Amino acid sequence: MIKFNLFVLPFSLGLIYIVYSIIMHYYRWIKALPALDKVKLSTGIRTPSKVFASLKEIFLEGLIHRKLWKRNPLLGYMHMSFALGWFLLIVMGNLESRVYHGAHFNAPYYPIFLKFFIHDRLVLFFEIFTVPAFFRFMMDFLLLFVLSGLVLALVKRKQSNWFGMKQTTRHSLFDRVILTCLWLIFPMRLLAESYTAGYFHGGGGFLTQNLGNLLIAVTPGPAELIAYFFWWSYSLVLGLFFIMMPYSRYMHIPSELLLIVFRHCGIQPKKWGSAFSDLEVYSCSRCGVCIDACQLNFAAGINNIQAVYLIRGQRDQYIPENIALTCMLCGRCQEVCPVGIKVDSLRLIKRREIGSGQVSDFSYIASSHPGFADVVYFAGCMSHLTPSITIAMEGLFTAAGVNYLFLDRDGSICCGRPLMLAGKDKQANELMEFNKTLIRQTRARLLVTSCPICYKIFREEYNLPIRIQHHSQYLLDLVRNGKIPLQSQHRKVVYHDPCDLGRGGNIYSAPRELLGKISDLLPSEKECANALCCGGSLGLMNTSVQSKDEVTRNALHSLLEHEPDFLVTACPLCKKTFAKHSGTEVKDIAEMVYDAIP
Amino acid sequence: MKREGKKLIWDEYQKEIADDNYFYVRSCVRQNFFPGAEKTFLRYMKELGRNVFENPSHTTCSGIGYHSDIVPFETAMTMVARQFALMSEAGYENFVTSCITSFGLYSEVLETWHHFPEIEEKTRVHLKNATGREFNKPKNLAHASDVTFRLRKEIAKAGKYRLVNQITGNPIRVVEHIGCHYSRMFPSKGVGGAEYPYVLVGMIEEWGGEVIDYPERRHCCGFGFRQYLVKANRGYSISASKKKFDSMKPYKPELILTNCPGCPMFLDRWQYTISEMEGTTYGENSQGIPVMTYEELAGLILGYDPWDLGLQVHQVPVEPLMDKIGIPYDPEKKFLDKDGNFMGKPNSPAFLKFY
Amino acid sequence: MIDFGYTLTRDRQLDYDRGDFRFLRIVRAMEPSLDVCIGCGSCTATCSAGHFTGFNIRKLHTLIQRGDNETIKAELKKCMFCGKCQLVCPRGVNLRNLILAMNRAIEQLG
Amino acid sequence: MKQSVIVIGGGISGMTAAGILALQGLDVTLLEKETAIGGHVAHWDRLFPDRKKASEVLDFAMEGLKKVKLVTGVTISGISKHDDGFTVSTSLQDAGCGMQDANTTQLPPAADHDSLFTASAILLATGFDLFEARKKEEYGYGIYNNVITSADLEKNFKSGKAILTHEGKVPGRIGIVHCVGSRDEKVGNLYCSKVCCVTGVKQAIELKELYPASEVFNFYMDLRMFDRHFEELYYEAQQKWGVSFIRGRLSECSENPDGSIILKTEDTLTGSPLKMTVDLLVLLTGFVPAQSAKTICSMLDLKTGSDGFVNPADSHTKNNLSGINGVFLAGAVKGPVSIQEAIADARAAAALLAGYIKSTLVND
Repeated sequence: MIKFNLFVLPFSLGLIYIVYSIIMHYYRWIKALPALDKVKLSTGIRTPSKVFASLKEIFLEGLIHRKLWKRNPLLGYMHMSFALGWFLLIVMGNLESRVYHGAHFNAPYYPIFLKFFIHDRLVLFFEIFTVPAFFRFMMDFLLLFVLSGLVLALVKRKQSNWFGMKQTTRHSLFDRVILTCLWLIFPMRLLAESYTAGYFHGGGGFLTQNLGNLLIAVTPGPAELIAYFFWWSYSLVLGLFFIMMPYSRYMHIPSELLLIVFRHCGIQPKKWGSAFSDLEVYSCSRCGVCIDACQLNFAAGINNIQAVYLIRGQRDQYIPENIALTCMLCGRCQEVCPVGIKVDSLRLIKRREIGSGQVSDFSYIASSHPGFADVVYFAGCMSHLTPSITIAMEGLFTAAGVNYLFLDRDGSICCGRPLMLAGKDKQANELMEFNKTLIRQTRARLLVTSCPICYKIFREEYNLPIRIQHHSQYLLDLVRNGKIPLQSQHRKVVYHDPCDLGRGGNIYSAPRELLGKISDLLPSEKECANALCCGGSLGLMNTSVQSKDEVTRNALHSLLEHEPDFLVTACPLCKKTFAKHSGTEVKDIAEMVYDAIP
Repeated sequence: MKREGKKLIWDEYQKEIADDNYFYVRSCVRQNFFPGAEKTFLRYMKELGRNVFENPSHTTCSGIGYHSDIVPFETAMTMVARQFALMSEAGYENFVTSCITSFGLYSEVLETWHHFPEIEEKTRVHLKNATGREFNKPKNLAHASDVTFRLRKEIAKAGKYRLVNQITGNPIRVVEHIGCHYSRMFPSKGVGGAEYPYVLVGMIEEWGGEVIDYPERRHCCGFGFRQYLVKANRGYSISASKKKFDSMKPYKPELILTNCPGCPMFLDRWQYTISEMEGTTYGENSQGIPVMTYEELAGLILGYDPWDLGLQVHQVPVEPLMDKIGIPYDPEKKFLDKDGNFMGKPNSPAFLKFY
Repeated sequence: MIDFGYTLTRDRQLDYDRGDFRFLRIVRAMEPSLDVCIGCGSCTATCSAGHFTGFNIRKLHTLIQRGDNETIKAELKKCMFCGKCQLVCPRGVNLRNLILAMNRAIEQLG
Repeated sequence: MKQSVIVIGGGISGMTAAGILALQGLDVTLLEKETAIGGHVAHWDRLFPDRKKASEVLDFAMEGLKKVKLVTGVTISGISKHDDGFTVSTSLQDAGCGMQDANTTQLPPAADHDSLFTASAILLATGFDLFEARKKEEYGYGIYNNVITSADLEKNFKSGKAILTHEGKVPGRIGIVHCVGSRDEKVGNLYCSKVCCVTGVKQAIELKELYPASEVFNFYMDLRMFDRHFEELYYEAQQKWGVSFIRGRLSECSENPDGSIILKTEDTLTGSPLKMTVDLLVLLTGFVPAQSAKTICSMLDLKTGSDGFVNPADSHTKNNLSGINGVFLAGAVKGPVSIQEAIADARAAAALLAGYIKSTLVND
């Protein structure tokens, strides 16, 4: 016969509600998957390696919070104490309840409120090695573990910099209410268990028993009633928490689990709002790590448009337009996101909603046959504003004896990515078709571009049957094959990773290897995946020149720390943007290589 | 509007106008456009005791050809020289033109000769070779409207009517339109200059009317030789006139007074054409805004029979205006020729109310 | 109505007093930097679309400031949105957002 | 004998130069045709580009004049040059000719009879006249009630009177026309008056400050923001105050029945003729050579350029020298200058003149 008391009702109702709610959400997300993704999911969960990988990630990221540990141990510990601590409390509590109750099936509330029902005096220090005492010790230990996290969370509100965070998310009123519930759960449990243990002089562990004895001693009044009040409170905050959870950011806990599974099954983000993007939105814990990563925040003081606010807006079904448009799409936030949410694609979805209806008409483009060549060179619109790059590239093609064709010598038909960044994919496709025809007509086997913006879209959207390289890769190949003789100038250089080449194209080593051959490459504070955006991003729609200048100056400050002779980048837009504010000469990697020909 | 300001400008542009003994040259086109106008000028000049001489062998000044890029300037100067020769031969020194474009051309030629005496000499040689004639330059060059302006007070004094609405007692609201070639090229050659010409204003005010200014007052009437003479370009011509009508409409003008051959023609006829093109009419009761030459108006003021003035060939009927002023006329005689025979009557237009 | 063989021509004059400034209000609210244009024309000169056609972005946003929105409706579609214009603007006019804003105005007002 | 100097012209240039010369211990007489000194600056409210009060600039110049003999209300009736200097005869200005400025509190003593002055050197600082806007007939100044000049507007600012239309309404739309009487062959002035552009921008801002809800349009051919902070002021006018700029010269204007003004111009940036109604039209009138300077120039046989302004001996190296020994030039007598430039130029002229008096460096 399972024991029962009225106060378990709030918890039980809450639990029923949350379980129902999670099942409904899961059902909705899975049902909304496109057919192909459903197939991926059903095969994925039957593939042991994928299941194992999912579980591993769930353990490492969901419970241990590995990424946060890497970021800041205190932050990692705080999150781990909550997640792992609570998880273990539930597991341990269940096991402990079985000690007292042999049945295979327990009422769900029973382990949670076990100490209300069981308060024998078994605990003595010398009895520590008995099974119940072990559990009592463990349960108190875990409670202390969670409470330590709670203390840290309170400290973080005031001293976020200790946790490696300059700014934390500004929460809404509802968020604060449920946060209070969450924070109250464990103190309530502590007080309820302690009073009970103190009143009955037993049943508690090293923490609850001693605290209970102390509390009974110092607080007058009917201890039994006080204990009962706290049990009610404990149940109520738990119940409240569960009922509010589906509407709150804490829904990220169950959502992230499914997201991890989805990802391991190979389900990809879509161009439009989908089950996947919805799941990503629910998986955001609003930890606020993205806020610190955002240059618009720390360099330009724009602090209301970061990923966390975009996602929150998405969940609230209302995203102010400036949140969608004010973003450089540099990818730094998604690089640091502990949940791995592809924020840029979420933002682009919103931009497509804004921009897709607008019509374009490119019927004026009449293309003639470009001619034939082995290598087709597409400089890109921006390179026309930095002629030193195209001159260097033409010089290098000639020096290497390459049969090349400068496709956009007389001005480009834009690659289409700027349109895409504004959410105008359909319009971009029109331009892409023009360019594809031109590129195919050349019968070239290789497409080289000087612009990372073009490079990214050529790679990801064009579906060209030929090889595509950014000139940093191509030049490295030429050098490796001995087509271009080089002589190091031994000038100190710092390399800036363009967003679309680095985070966007995953090209980090080629430019560095190339620069290593011709100069003395200095390290910089933030490089590779952590590299800063130059501030000139075409993704940024509606920000003042002054704000962009702030971003540029801030990035330059970091890049020029070691006083290089040249600031080298591999993007015409970065070059032009930096040149505006840089006291150090800014060069493209192609210029560097061209200058290094003896 | 500060009248004193305008007066200051008018004072700056005073020109000398001879008082008597004029050698008169006619316009090529006016006798077709407004057949009574020149005749009326000669009539009131005579009645006011002025001597005006005409030589039937005078020709076009060729200004219309010159401004249409058909006649070269050398030819035009020689033509002008011949007119001056006729004047000299008749013993006159005061040259009066009926046509604004002629007036402009004579001014331009005289100005050219003034600055380039060698061109004058060359023209004398051309004229001598071609016709055997010689000439003196006129002592005074005036447009017939200048002369009428000079006599405006005498006309008012001798006049039977004033530009006043008999019923309300209010002055008739008149917009004036000056031909482009009157003072645009040489502001000092026109009474009142180019921006606020006084020549017609003076008459209107002297005769009792009220002049109203409107935004497109300076805009071309729409003749603009190249625009009208080539049919394909006539859309520009009519559009220019329409711009003026639209602009003057809110000021409720009751009469448009002009001093150029082309302007009254187009301001009058285009009102009909516009109405037939798009149904738009101007003026009270869709009757159009009457358009008159200064000679016709002077004739009305002096109490001449409107049908002697040729008002029956106006497109926009003048009868409502005459009713307002209280000028009697016999509608029965409107379409009788000078011998009393019926000339025929035009059909009524679709939109413009015909009297 | 009679066909005379010629017709009234459309007046090329911009009548500011009859201008439709609803476009301008939307655009200016979205991108106030519109106001600091000095008409230098560098945006138009560098324009990728302008390389192929008579597309004149400088003139388009000047026209909406004069209350003429008809030209922009016909012309704005030609923009490829590459952003070169913005890169050369000496006054820092945020041209890409300006174009988005003009597109928005067209969407909203038809 | 070589101790006295006559400064002709009591505008900001003359005042500044006289002050510096007095500081050098010279006996300085300042002759002014008006009954008060201060010149055009005395009628101005605030100055570009920093909106400094014109009266503060004048007060500063006044400070230097304590030891200067001020003779106002006189015209120069003759100048004769002799071996050790000049004799200048003056006659009383006809009563009522002077523009008495009620706001000028410091009224220097006016001369009460014709007199003779001798000096070893003369500084000519006769300044300029404002272009008479009436001459640009098609703009309707003096004819249309709601057409005023920049100088009229400035006087209104200075007097603190509300800037209203003739009909007494707050002007909802205001046009400011640049280059009135400048860069215009039609009035015989080919030169640029230089300061009108920035004045137009300054006044546009001031009008917007007064009436934020009103629209202000500047009609310009070029905006010549030549000096420090001018371009920034232009930027501020656009960005902060929403002043609009339309590139196109006003061709003509006319009056509506309600007294508002219709402007016709070409918006050259769109290539279309443009028509606009404004409630108030401000004409930025430029510089013309001072009428009073013409007689003095003929007395001294000074050379003027085709623009009518006095030519210095050399436009680069001797730009304060007249080419006549002992006659120096300062300020707008040589052509359009800003107040800042006039002050600097007057100081330079005074320095050269003092040197001349002390028979040192300059001896042309």
